[in-house]
Amino acid sequence: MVHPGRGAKVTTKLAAFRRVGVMVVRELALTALLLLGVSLVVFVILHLSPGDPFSVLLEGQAPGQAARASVREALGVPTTWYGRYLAWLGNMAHGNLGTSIRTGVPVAGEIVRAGPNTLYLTLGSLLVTLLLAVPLALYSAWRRSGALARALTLAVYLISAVPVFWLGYVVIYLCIHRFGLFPLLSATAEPQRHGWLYILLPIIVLGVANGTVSEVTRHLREELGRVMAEDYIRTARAKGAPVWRHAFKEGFLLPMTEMIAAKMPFVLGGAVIVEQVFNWPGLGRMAWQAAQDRDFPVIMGITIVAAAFVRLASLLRGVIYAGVNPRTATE
Amino acid sequence: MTRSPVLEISDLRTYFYSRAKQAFIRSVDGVSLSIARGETLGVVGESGSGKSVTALSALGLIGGSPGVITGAVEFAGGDGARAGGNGRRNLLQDLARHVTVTERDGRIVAVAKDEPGWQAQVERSMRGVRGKEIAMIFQNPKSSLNPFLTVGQQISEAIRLHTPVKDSREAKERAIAWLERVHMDSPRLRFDQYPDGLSGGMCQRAMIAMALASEPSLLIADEPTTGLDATIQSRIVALLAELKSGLGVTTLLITHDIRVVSRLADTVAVMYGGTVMEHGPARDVLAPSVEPKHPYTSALLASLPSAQKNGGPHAIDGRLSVIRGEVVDTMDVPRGCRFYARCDRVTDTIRARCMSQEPALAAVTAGHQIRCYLYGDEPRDGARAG
Amino acid sequence: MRRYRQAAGEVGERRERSRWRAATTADLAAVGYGLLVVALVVISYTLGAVGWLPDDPARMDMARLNAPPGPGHALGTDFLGRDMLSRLIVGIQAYFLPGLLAVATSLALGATLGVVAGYRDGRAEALVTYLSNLVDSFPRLVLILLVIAAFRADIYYVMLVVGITGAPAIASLIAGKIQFLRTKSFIEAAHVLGLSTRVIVVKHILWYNCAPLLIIQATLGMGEAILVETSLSYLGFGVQEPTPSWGNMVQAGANYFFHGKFWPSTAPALAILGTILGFHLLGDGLNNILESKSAP
Amino acid sequence: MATSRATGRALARRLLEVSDLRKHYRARAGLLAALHGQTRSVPAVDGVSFALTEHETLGLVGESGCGKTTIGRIILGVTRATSGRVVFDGHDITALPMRALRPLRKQMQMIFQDLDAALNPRMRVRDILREAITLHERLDHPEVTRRTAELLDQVNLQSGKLASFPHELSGGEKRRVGIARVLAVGARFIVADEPTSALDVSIQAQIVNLLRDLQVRLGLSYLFISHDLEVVELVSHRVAVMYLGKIVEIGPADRVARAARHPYTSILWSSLVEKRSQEVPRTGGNGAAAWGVFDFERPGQGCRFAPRCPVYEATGRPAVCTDPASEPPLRDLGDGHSVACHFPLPR
Repeated sequence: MVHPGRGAKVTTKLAAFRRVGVMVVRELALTALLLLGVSLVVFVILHLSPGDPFSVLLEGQAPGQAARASVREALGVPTTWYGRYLAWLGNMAHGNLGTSIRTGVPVAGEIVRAGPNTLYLTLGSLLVTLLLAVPLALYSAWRRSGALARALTLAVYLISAVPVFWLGYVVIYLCIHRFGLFPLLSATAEPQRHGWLYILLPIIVLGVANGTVSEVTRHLREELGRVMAEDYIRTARAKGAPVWRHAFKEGFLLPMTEMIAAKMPFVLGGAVIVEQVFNWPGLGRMAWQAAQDRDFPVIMGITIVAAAFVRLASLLRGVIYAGVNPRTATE
Repeated sequence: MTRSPVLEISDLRTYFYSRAKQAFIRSVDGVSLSIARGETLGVVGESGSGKSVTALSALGLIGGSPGVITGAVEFAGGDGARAGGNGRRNLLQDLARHVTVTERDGRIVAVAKDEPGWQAQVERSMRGVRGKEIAMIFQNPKSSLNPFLTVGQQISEAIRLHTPVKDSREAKERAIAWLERVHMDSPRLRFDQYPDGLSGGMCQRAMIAMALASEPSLLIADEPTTGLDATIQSRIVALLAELKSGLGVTTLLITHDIRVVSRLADTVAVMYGGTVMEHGPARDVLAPSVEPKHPYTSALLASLPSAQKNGGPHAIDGRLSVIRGEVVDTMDVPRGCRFYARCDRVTDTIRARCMSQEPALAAVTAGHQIRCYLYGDEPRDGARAG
Repeated sequence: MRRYRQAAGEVGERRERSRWRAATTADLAAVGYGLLVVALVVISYTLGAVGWLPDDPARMDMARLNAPPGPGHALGTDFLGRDMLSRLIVGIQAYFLPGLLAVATSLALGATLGVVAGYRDGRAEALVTYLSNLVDSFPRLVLILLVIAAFRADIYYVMLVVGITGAPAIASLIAGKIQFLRTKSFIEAAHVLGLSTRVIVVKHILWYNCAPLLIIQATLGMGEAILVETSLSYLGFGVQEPTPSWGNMVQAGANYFFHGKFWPSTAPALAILGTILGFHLLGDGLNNILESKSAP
Repeated sequence: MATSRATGRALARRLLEVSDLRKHYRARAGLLAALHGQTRSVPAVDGVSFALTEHETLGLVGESGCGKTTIGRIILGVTRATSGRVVFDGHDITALPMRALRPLRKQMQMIFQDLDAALNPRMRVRDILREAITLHERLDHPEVTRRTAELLDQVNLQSGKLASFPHELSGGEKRRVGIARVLAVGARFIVADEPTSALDVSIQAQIVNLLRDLQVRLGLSYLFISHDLEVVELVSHRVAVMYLGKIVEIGPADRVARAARHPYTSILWSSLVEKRSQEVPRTGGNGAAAWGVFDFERPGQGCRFAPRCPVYEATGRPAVCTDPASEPPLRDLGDGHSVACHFPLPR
């Protein structure tokens, strides 16, 4: 009773924290559930495919029915589909994604080795996309009907329609053949003059031409426009407060987070092509090679890792939403 | 009117443009109003009468397409009053520089407006006025508060922006004092709550606290009770009445609820179809059987269910007296009187004028003006009275 | 300066202009370009299907390899001296029918899921949300590579995947539309009136309120399908040489790109760019005109 | 006039009978709460009973969240009741499956608060009406045209509006089309959920008159749900006042409005006067204090109005008011006037 106000304050703050906590736990549970679903989808695809690649995954790469049967007996491999699924899931839980058919190397190790390269590429490209889209969105939200805004909008559409592989060639030609900035080598080679530029090139190419720039711009502009028309922004203007301070969370932060989470799969998909063009030793190139060779343990592992990555971005979005927006947190 | 006006709006026009119909929506079409210091002016009207747009235009809160196109808003804030009435300035200064209006047959048919230039100009002239000198509360209090900030943060922000109090702890204490002032229960608890956790009535109290916290010279209350429950409405009205007598803050009260106006306002302006039909002391304008009165005002009062209950003049067998027809479409404003099509008091002597030319707002007694040929002779373009 | 002009004529009986007449020039231009592209694609597809071509796409003109546009070959030749224009026209075969399949799959699946999510609440809605999230978890191209590895590089399998992965977006749009009608008590009012669920869903929701939305999504979906097909052909999983596809044409021309012969790979790239741009502009232009909030 | 109407009603048939209606919404608890096994259920309607005779208007008033709209929705079968019975013209609606309700739709209809509820934004007025007219019976084209014209005449709508789309109509016109659509199927009992709240004052009066005219001409019965006390008082024969899911007072309109026996009713109607008159009786500044915070989700123990009740305060907080075992039942005071209060106000 000494400080009723302070006690009350503590409880409301605590309640807010708890609400965010509950939200985060729920997001985590949802992520786990979705990853389970992802694994099931992958399992079903492989299970249905001709040639029974799934047996190979569990039983090794012994050729011939008789040899496999003996392996099955020796290892105690389950024969029902759900038994196989669970066994496979158990393997994955232990970090065992099988071995590559082509090279015989454990897939998990390969993914760990190539993964960071793709991570740089995708995160960097997302950054480039945002660096491109955000100023454009802000400008066209501000000058919606200006001539320059219209021209920029058209330019964004144009950029989004450019085939990323062709843009890759153009950039390589310009930088390497025309201006001779550096020799054509892969990123794993020893440091080169302008080597950093070579790492930047695919990032820029994928960031510009992953096909999402126009959608990201449009979404940011529309959300900002919508929020600027909200009643509470009018209140902020009427009280002479800086509008940006009031519009930032709902008009900028949330749509940004949303776009990062929503466009992650597109950028990952684009990475497959860009890694091919630039000879970039990442997961995308691995996936391409694996599809070429029907090396399904590899492509399976990559699919699951990529999906997990997408879910991670969504999880991040969920956490930011929970932290920023008390409304969703109270639901 | 002996006291000097705090706010004087003259010949304000705010238009919008419908692309689909290629026509102007003449939301505010030549409105003149003035509010004396310490007075409460109630602006009543149905939806589409332009009452809210008038207030938003005066604060420069209307966006383009094309928005405010003519008029002046003279404002004399707190400093101006101390300096002896010389602090008056036009908030819509230089409007004519940014807007070109083309008239044909006395009617605006085209507008060219430099929107970015005008917006920049508005922001300049409103600096130090919005929130500080003129504060505003809105209808839909729940959506008018920022859902991402606590009630306390929003009130403290107003205090730190507009009063000498800059220290956050001190601002908090001030904010809590204001929450107490508007009878928010457990103000310290509410300070840290988000608007979503509060009921509509509590949100409106918070809005009022936020508006008053900067100690403005003028409070604009735009439909402060709309959308709230009956018992809550009467609480908010009681609060506004209490603040009026306690703080004596000059108030522009905008509402469609005649009951609220009759409780709170000293003077009343009745708006219809984008213009002021009648302007005068509340007791003369709103008393059901006092004449003279604009036909619209008397018909509006008679159509209220309460008029019916109290044995109003038009009550016959439980049917409400009605104003026939539809509310005038501000996209299709007639050349004559806006109310002519629904008016049941047109006489043969004035009919021709009613149809062809809009009457002027003419004084019938000191401080009471009516826009009707029944009481005045001049058409609108003649000498403007008042 | 923005100008606003009242249309001539006295007030009163002025009818509202249709959404098309009230549309901005920019939107109309976008739709116009889009329709042009669609027409070109359809005509070219038909020409390719019946074999009316300027030249035999397989005939090699060894005298003119990697030629720029000029007489004889309106759009030049590729690295084997084959006529570029004919190959571009024939290349449409690679994505046209598969793309339609993908769009049809997306629409059917998306509409069903959207109606379920918007119309029923509780468990069904949660399930649809889960399925949408699940589908959205897979990077489209990676999932396609998985399917290719598991089955074979068949364009129809691939387009089925494209169709399925396109469904969640449509589902959420339709669910949102239904939600909007719900807030207006429209669906309840229809129920109370005595309309059957089937009539409400098919006639009132899908036909009257979602038709423009579905057309727009079909347009955007076709753009996506073209993008996927060309990407796959580029990666070597689509149509194989010597049958032309825009993707494998870019790929084939790429080897000569670095020797300064830009045209063989740039021509199909520009075709891709112009076509995808057309479908995107058409979709977004239609969206601005038909689905904007100011014009209901 | 009023008395003759009342005696006439006594002979009239009972059209609708609602008994002990309950609707509990399951509060959406978080994942953690679900793990703890805490499921709260929120009563929106908590044991409501009333009856409606033919040609009668029963007004249902109360603040938002008191459950009045839920009752209307349950009667129309839009929402399912948790328990209780709704008997319409001898049919137990709560027992019927959704599909079997459809024949009854011909007789009972609803006017929704939202003006756009009845209006498909992409259909013309003509098509909207035709759909309703041909819904329950097959009619040929001239017959539909004749019926459409008749409906337009009934709701005073110009025939020129038939070609309009809903967004081209004014609020009053939208409301008229909505009413015409309800009449088109031949309804004789109408639940009117806030039919005037979205309209302007001058248009409100037109619609109120229209509803009254239709009642006389077509012999309709209304359940008139509204928060606008003055309108309800004007159009209703009887009025029921709801507070947090329960009816606290029901009786003839003038008795409820002028001689309320429940403190809540009295406060509701006096709030109208307070808002209007400048000479408010300043009751010792207890204004704000008497109106404590209240929680819709958990009504208090015993009488649910006790936490806000001035009588409870004035009589020294008697224990019976907050005794969980003695929630006041609706007691008949004669003349069809009932009140649920331990200490009804004196007459």
